[in-house]
Amino acid sequence: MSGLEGMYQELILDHARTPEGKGDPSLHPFTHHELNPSCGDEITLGISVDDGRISGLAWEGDGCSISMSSASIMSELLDGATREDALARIGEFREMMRSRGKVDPPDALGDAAAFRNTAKYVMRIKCAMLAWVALEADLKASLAA
Amino acid sequence: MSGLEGMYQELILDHARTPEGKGDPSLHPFTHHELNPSCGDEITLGISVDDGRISGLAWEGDGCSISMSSASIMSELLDGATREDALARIGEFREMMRSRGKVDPPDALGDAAAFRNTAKYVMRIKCAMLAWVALEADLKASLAA
Amino acid sequence: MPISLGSAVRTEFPYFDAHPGSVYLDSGATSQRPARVIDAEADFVRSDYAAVHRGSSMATGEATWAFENARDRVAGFVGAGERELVWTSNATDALNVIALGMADASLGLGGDRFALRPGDEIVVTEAEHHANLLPWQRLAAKSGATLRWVPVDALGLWTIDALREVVTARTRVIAFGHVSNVTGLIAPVADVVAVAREVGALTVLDACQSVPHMPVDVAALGVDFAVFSSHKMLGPTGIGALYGRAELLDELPPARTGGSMITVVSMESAEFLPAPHRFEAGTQPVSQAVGFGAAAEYFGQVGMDAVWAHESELAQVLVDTVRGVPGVRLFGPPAGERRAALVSFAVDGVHAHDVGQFLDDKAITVRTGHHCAQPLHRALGTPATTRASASIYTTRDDIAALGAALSDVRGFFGADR
Amino acid sequence: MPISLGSAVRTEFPYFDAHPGSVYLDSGATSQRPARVIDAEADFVRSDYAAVHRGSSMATGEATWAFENARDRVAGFVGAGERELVWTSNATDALNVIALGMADASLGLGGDRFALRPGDEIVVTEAEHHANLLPWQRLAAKSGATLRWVPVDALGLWTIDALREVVTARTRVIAFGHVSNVTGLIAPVADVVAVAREVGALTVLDACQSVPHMPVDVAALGVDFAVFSSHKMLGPTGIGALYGRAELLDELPPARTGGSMITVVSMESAEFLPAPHRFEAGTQPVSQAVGFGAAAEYFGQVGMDAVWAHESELAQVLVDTVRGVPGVRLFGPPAGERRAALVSFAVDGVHAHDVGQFLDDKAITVRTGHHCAQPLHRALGTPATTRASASIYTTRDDIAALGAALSDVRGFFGADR
Ligand SMILES: Cc1ncc(COP(=O)(O)O)c(C=O)c1O
Ligand SMILES: Cc1ncc(COP(=O)(O)O)c(C=O)c1O
Repeated sequence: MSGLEGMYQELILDHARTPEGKGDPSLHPFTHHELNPSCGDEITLGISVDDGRISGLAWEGDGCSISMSSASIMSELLDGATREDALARIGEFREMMRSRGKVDPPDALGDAAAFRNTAKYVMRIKCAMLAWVALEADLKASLAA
Repeated sequence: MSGLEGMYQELILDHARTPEGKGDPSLHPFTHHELNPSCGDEITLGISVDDGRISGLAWEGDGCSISMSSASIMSELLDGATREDALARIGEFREMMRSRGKVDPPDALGDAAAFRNTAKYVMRIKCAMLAWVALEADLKASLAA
Repeated sequence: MPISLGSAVRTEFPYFDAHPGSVYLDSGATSQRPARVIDAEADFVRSDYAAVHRGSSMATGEATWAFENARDRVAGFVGAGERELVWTSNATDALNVIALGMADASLGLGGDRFALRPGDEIVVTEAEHHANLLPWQRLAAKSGATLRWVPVDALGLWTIDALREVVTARTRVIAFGHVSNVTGLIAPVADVVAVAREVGALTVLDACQSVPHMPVDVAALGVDFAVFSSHKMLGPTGIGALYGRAELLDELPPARTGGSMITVVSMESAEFLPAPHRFEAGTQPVSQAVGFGAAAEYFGQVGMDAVWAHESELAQVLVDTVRGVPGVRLFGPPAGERRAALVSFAVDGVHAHDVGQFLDDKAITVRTGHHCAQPLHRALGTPATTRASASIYTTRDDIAALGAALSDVRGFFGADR
Repeated sequence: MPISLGSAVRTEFPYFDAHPGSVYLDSGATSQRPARVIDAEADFVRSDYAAVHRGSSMATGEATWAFENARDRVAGFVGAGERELVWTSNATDALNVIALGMADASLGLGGDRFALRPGDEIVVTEAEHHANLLPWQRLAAKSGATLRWVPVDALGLWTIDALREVVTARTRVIAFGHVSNVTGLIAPVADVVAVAREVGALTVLDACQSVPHMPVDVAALGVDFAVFSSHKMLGPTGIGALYGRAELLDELPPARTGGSMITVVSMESAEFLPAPHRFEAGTQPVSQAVGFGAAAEYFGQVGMDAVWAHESELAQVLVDTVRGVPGVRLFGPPAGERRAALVSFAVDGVHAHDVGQFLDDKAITVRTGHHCAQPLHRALGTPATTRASASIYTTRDDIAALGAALSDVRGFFGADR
């Protein structure tokens, strides 16, 4: 699998074309806007939290296929997760990306493991991280609330 | 004659030790202060002009042996000269210095020809020029008056 | 001979040895450097390096000579006088030197002719690089002046007529790019200068994208200030240049202060040197100046007429190539019009970053994003474009490779499904 | 081992190959560079060079990595966090970034905690380099604050007690040199920081003459800001560094604006990135950062404890040597006291320029003049001094050569007649 095919696996392109979790973030109490200033990719992600669990999630955004598919795959993986689990996954995802793909993704990351190849491209790490950073901010806000 | 002995000829060192033309510049109608900011050398040179001729000249200053001896030798050479001659000598002196010593000094420069060796040291050209630039400013002011 | 410039000079650029088969189409962002430029700097550092303009030693003398000689070369290359060229850290810094100096003047720190007052106007275009926009926004905020701008159309183009409508008797500065780094549009400099003179406004030319590609004579153009960067013209990073007419530079307050730019300093006040040194506070980019001078000399030897002949042909090849790919929208001047060898485009259904990544995989380096021109991209209706830009070493083959790869992009990403 | 540092490392510096037998005692002005620093930069330029932080290509990725990795190295070398180190064009520029940012804050352009008002005070010492004086003079002029200073004695020295007398409850900034570039005095940083904290003033440390010569940990010192220059620490010209505590840097307004330091830009306004990027407008000194990083790495390998051991011994040798020459007056701390390896002196009856020229003729490079410290020289009672300064490659033989030549100066100029 060449670098390019590894990065743009069919799974990723599918999610980019028909993303999960798209919706109106403002319907949820915790929302966060995240921007990648170097390319203009942006996402606004809203969540509801009940009993320490993500009970609702919606996002809107504009960006490259990596940032959009990453938001989609994350939504599928973490909608309904406990706050604890979600934060753990975000940490694991960040570690995989920061290691530039050297750290083996744990099984718990599910389809998100597909971004391991993206991690080799330093300029794209922020694209893949965009939605995860937004979710982290929402979760922290929900903790403080 | 090594570079150093060429530069610091006995003539130059003598003038530096017992300079000609030192006096109170403010006794003359045309005065100019000139500073070499890179080293702090400075001179204030005053002249009187009668009938198109330098009829009096005095300077005070502080600086290295090159700037001080150059003021002294210039005073000796140009006190009493016509404005025209003085400006011509200033031009010739500048040309000799700017050429980094390559241009042969004309006989009219007299002892000032001794600075030809200084011209090879680019950082010292301004030292040698200091008094001459001040005199040029005075002469121009006297023309405008 | 012109069109052979690309491959003929390529062997002089070590980058292409290190990356055989690679296609570098990002010279608009930064250019590669010929060996002689790299060597001129490294040789200087190895054997002639010493403090400049300070002290009296021979070493200092030699280094100062090399440094000032480089200034003469770069100044001569753009038609500036020796006192009219100030070293800066890049073109952005050069624009800030002007705008910050005018802000100081507006606060009453000298240089009265540069003072702006509420009601005064600064005019830019909507196509400007952020470097030629933000410093003016800040100057407006500090002085109470108003920032006005010439709008662009959906292709990113502005016209002299539109500029005339924006300029008024209160316009004090007109700042504009000589060549747009997004559209490749060449500004009608003579017309802008004429408009500025009518109202007594200063002209500031962002010449970043023109000086490396076409003959530029700042005095003949008649602008008051101009800026450009070494790293876009085969020279080192870490140095740029500000041109200003000597009488203006002697009066503009120096925003950045420190050593080597003063005459007399007390604890309470300081007096400044005349231009250019009054703007050069602290130890200067000495070896970078030597490299910059070598780059100007190299361009001088090739001849800017030859460079421009080469690049204006490549410009049309670029336009034809990119326009020929289905699903690709090209911005900037229409085919056949005079323009620089730089094209920005959008691929329907594929984000610019993905386009860039795809090309990168084919060893084609382009630039993706807003190219430091967000307002312009808002007018283009897309947050990001892909840009291919040429230089002296660019060949028709490079552009053909771009065309071939572009044809596969939409298929790869399934954008044509 | 410490004292052998000089000759042991000398072969690594091409300058000494190019100038065999030459004595370089002007490292306080600018240092020579080891081959590995020159090569690190040249290799990067030859093969890895591309735009940084813009676009998505692999080339950009690699260049960005090299650039940010260099930042980590330099930051780590002085104990700064990765977000706490800003590239500037030199140390002078770094000081201006602080002072100009505070001027913007004072005008209401953000960063309220940095705003100065009439009656507020800025404190410096009379020993400061112009780079650490003029920016504060200008800030005072713009904001209405008052500039106050700690006086020096006839040897050029100031004391913490004198500083305590100058600082008041209105003091907002204390800016001071870590090591004087004229006297070699080492400032009592911990005491100054304590005084500053008592009154809630910010501390700005000019670390130009300390970072290249002794272990410096800015976090441990507790200063708020610090600045230093690459070219004085074996690295390239064209780059310097500003350290600031992250929470301060995130709030200080960026005086210089342009591309690569923003998040969202419209024609009317702009938002800025967090530190360090908010201060890095336009294309950065990319290859210079790589060279600067290599210099920091080199110092790290040698070990700053070893460097300081070497240089504090040389300092005493310098003092003893120069004091031993009849008719020579030495400024700075008396013999035996802790000090940096840098001495400034006056030769009775011979102007500093003539001393420098005489030494130059003997292939000894020193610095003559006011060393960008006119007020200090006024206190010393002489407009110019001669300065000899050491670095890692300086040997006892260098200093012996200086001593021998100095003994002949007065005779040559007939000053002893
Ligand atoms: C103490 C001190 N501060 C500031 C500077 C200015 O450094 P730079 O010229 O690199 O900006 C110097 C060097 O000239 C210095 O010695
Ligand atoms: C048109 C234009 N202006 C200004 C700049 C800024 O140049 P620099 O980044 O070298 O300061 C650039 C390049 O990025 C440019 O293309």
